[in-house]
Amino acid sequence: MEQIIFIILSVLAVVGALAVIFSSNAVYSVLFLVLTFFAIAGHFILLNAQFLAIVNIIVYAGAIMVLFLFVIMLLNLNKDSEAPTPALARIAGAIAAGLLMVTIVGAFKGLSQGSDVALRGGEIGTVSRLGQVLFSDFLLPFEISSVLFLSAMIGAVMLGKKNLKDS
Amino acid sequence: MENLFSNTLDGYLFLASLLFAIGVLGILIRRNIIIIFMCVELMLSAVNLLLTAFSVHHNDPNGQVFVFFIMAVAAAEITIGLAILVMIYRNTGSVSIDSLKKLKW
Amino acid sequence: MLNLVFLIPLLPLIGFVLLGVFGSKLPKFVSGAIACTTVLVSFLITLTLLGGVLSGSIVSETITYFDWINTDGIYLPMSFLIDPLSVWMMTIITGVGFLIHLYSAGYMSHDEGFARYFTFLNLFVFSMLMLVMGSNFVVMFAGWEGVGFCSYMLIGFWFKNTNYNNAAKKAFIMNRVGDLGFLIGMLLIFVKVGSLEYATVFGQAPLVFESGTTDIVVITLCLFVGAMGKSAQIPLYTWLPDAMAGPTPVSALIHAATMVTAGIYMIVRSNVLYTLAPFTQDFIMIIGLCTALFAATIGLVQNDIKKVLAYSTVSQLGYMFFALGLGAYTTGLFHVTTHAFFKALLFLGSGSVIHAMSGEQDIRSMGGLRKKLPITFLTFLIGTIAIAGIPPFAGFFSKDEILAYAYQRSPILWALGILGALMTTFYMFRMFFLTFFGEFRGTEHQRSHLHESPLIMTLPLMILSILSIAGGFLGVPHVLGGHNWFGHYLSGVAPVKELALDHSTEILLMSISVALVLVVIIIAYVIYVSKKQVPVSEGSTLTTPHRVLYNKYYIDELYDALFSKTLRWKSEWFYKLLEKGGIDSLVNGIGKGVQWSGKTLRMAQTGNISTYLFLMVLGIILLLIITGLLV
Amino acid sequence: MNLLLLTILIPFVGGLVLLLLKGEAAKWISLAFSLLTLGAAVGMYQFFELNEQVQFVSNTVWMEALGLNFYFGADGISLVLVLLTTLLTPLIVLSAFGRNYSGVFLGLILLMESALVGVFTARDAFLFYVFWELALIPIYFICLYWGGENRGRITFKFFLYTLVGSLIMLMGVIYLYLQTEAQFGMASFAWEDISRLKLSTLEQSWLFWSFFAAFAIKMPVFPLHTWQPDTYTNAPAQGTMLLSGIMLKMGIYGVIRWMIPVLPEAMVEWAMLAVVLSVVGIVYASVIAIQQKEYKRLIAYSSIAHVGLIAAGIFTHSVHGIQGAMIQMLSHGVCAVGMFFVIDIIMQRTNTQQLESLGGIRNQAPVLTIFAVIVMLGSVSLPLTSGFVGEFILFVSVFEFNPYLAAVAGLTIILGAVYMLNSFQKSMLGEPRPEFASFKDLNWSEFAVLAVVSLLILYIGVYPKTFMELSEPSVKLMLGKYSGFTLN
Repeated sequence: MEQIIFIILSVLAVVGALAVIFSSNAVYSVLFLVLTFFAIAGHFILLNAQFLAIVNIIVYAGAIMVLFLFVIMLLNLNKDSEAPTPALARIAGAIAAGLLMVTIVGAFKGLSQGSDVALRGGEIGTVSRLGQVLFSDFLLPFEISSVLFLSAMIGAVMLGKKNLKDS
Repeated sequence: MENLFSNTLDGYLFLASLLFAIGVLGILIRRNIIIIFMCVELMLSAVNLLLTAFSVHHNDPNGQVFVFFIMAVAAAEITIGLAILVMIYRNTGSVSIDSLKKLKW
Repeated sequence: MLNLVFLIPLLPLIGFVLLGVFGSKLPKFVSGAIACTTVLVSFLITLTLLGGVLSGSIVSETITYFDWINTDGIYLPMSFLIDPLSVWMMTIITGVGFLIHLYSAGYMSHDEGFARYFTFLNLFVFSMLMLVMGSNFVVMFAGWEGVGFCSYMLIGFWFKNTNYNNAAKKAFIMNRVGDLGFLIGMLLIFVKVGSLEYATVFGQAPLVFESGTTDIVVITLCLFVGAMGKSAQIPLYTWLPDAMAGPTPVSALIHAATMVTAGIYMIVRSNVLYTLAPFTQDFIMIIGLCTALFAATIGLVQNDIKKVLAYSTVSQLGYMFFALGLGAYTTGLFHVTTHAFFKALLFLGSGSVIHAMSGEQDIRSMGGLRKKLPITFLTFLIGTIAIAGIPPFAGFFSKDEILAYAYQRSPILWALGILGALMTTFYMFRMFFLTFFGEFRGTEHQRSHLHESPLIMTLPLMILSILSIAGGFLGVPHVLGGHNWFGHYLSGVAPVKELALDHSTEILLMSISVALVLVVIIIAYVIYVSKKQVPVSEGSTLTTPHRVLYNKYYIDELYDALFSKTLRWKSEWFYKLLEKGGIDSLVNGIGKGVQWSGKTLRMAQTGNISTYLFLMVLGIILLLIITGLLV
Repeated sequence: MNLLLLTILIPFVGGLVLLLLKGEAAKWISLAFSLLTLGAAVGMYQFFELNEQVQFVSNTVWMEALGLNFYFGADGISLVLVLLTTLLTPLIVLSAFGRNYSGVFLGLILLMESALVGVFTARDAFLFYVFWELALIPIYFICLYWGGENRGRITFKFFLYTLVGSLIMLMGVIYLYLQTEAQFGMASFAWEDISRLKLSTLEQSWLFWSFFAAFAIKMPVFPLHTWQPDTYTNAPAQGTMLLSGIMLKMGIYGVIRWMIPVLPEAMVEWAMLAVVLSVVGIVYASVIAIQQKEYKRLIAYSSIAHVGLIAAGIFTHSVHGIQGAMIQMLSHGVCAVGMFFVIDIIMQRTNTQQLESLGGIRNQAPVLTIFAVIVMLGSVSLPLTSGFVGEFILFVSVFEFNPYLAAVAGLTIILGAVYMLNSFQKSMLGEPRPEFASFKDLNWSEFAVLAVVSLLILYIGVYPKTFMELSEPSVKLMLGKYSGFTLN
């Protein structure tokens, strides 16, 4: 059962990902990426990482992707304005990406981390368990990340603002 | 072999590698900066998935905390990145990375 | 007596410092007085020393003043050695030196550099005294170089004239060539014996060196190279004739009486070493004889009064080395003494002539001067006879002694020696007759200025002519009823060589040489007085041998081509090819290479982000593969 | 307070003060500071005890974790060089009196003095390195801002050249540092620790060349000398005096202090090559000097020749060689300052340093000529001037090492006379030139500098004992030949 769900989710994720990079319209790409994120969220649930699954949907699929859509709309980029990549570059890219995958998989195999035991997350992925870890061991990084957000916010405002002289 | 297509650690390794490679492929063949950004997100997600899988494998919540932080940082990064993108578009009228050729001495 | 020794060199030094610092502000009279007085007082002190030596109260005293150089086995004190040899040389230096100082006060009285002249003359006396008084080789070397420097400054005394400056430079550099030999000789002695003190070196030498071994031969040859430079022997003699550019009293003091005899002094001083090296002795003998003959032939045709004297000096120095080479050290020094007297006299006499002729030095423009310059004429005549070797004048005794030793070695050497002596006689009398006899050949202007020199100049002439007459009696040989006083005087320092000729042979040799000399004088008289022959003027064609002689065998030109030009050429070549083209361009090439590679590698930075990304991915792949391989 | 630290600090403070000052007062203040420093150095001389001990020691922790200390101390060798530095600096400052230099210029000279004293007294290898590089900074600016034409390119070359050398040396220093940790269990840069390291011959050889690179470039030894003539020619006179008078002694000092005791086997093993290079340099530079047309460049080449002899002496690894080098360093320093100052005076008044367009100056300036002659005699090492003593002892050392090399090196006696007399004749002698009719003889400050230089030349030539007895025990210690004391 779990294996079937795993396969379905995996196919969804991979197809979504491929669609992201191959669709010519940026808006479609965004939507396919959302699909991929949902599939990954499904994987998180399968691994009993409930908290991450929710965060993934809210932050990634929700907030970030909406931001992407906003930008695309704002800049009116839904039409395909992209110059076609040369065929040679595409092939080279494909080979490079394929090589990368092979080497990564090979490297992991080399580490012989693999096992045939199906992964079933226990209690560690629950909100309460993660919350405990986050607010005890990782309190300081957590607080610092708020500073990061603040600076990102200010930075975005500063960058997005049109130059006063121009206006 | 069937391990690759099941919810074992090997399966997640394979899936994550595949997603990561697709992300890389996207970065290499696309010229649109927005798409490239999305591919970066895709690669991050692949890593997140792998981290979670290892976290479960080792029964250690730290891995998942890490994923949480990655998401937080990614969110901040995207904010800034998109703001820069808007600036670039305003200045060059294009979102193609080929419009940025000043990156040399 | 000995506690005043330090004053002997110090007084001229004080004179030098006083004149050097205040000279330009003092009146000429005061400068001259300072210079002469200091040397005179030194002379008087030296005379007391001489008295001490003669009375036997001083045999050999070393007086140490302070450590000059002292480090880890190199111990060179500033110390003086007072023994018959050094005292004798000091007497000549201060005595003749004083006379020449006195003469200079008159000779240079019209020169604007009067004080400067005496500054260096005093410094010269100081250096020369250091040379002979030092108790080790390095102090001698100090004086040795010091006199070279003074000679440089005095030859180039009239520094506005480039030729004079070149002559001065040539003298210094040629001396330096010799000095290098001297230095290497000293170093070799130091390495072998471990000391440079005379007492130690000469005491140890017979124990350290076996007679005729390479070490001792090399040492003595090196030292002799130094002597060649200083005493103008073949091949380092060409500076001496050029050195006549200096004021005439300088030529008398430095380039005739004292400095050029330093080489002979040095060899006599180190006679212990030379006796151990028969090969070097033969070498010295040959060089000396060659120089004597060679210089004499050149002297035959020279027309410059000072040049003739210069070549005669070179030739006489050759005689002295000839004597040393024969092992007759005391005889060599005896000839130094008599030569100092008559050659100083001749130079000063020629100075008097030049003075009267308003600077003219060419004997073709002189003539008939005996009436206008009677004292000069007389004293010059005495000097000429003395150098020709007619008894009982000084030159006869010393030269005859040399010839006797030569005959003892081989009659051929004796014959060659006689040949040299005859040539000397000929050119000296040629010059003498051309100058003082016949008609006056100069300009009207010069004729109207002809005058005898003042007393301050003639007085030294007279004193020196007395010495030239009587000087020979210091060493009357046994055959003439004497007992070679001079040889005995020096016997503590240098052994007197046995003269094993029987008396009749000796008498015969003397008679032959005197007779031949007289014949030559008559020939000269006939040619230059009776026939009134005058050497052809500049520009007219000469016969080939005459031309070769007149141009001094083209040795100067040869040296110029061989050394000066080569050196200049090498210098240019080193600078352009090796320095700029080789080493420096290599260094700059490294710099340029770095710049070039920077410029070239910069091209990899296309600025195209997709390229960067692609390369980055490739890099990651490579890294992973490498890690995979390593694990 | 420790006199040695005062000798470093007074010029340092003075230099900083002067960087802010302008106008005529700066000259007097800089002179005062340099004289104060001289006073401190003379004080050191007064209180110095004649033995091999390191005196005036001052040791303060700098970075404890790295074992770095502000460790200063002077033995005889250091003291001689400190005396040289502090003697020459007032002269150099005074030589700038008649020129239009700002307080910054004089300040840099004083900073340089401070760094040089630091180099000569640092007992800690890292501190030595720091001062070594520190000394490069003021002279860089002096050459860059006050140099002649092309100064940018030439100064850059000089800077890079010396920097490359010192970086190679730094690697050696770090290696030695790591070795102290391995051998004594405690990492240290102190000379006492480094000099008792036990190193294999191979290690020593590598270290030898790493140190040689830095020191040989600084001296400079053939064939690493090509930065030197350009730099000397282009630098302002005071810069040239600093460079040749004092700075090149850093290299020689470095060999004596950091190579001879630390790498005794390599010093013996590579002695032949080093001595041959030095001797080749002597002849090579002498020959090149003969045909030089610029006065300063000629003297620059002569400097290479003189230093070549010093280098040959120290690489013979003998007491004679080092003692000769010590006295010759003094002599060369004094003569170089005198010589370059004479040239500066001539250049200042005639606006040329081409030998061909000079001449007849003796007539206009007899006093200048007298001093020029004395300095020249020092340079051609006439006995009883300073040059002879050192040169003689050096010749002895090279001769003991190899007679043939000594004979070749001896050519410098002849060649030195050739180029010095040539240049003297071309510049000073001959018919007076009408264009130099207004050539003025020395003013008081120039007179003072040259008078002191001349007196020093004669003093060192007649009574070198003053300095030689200072350094002798330490030199023997460096060579491990001191009877009462052994290394470790």
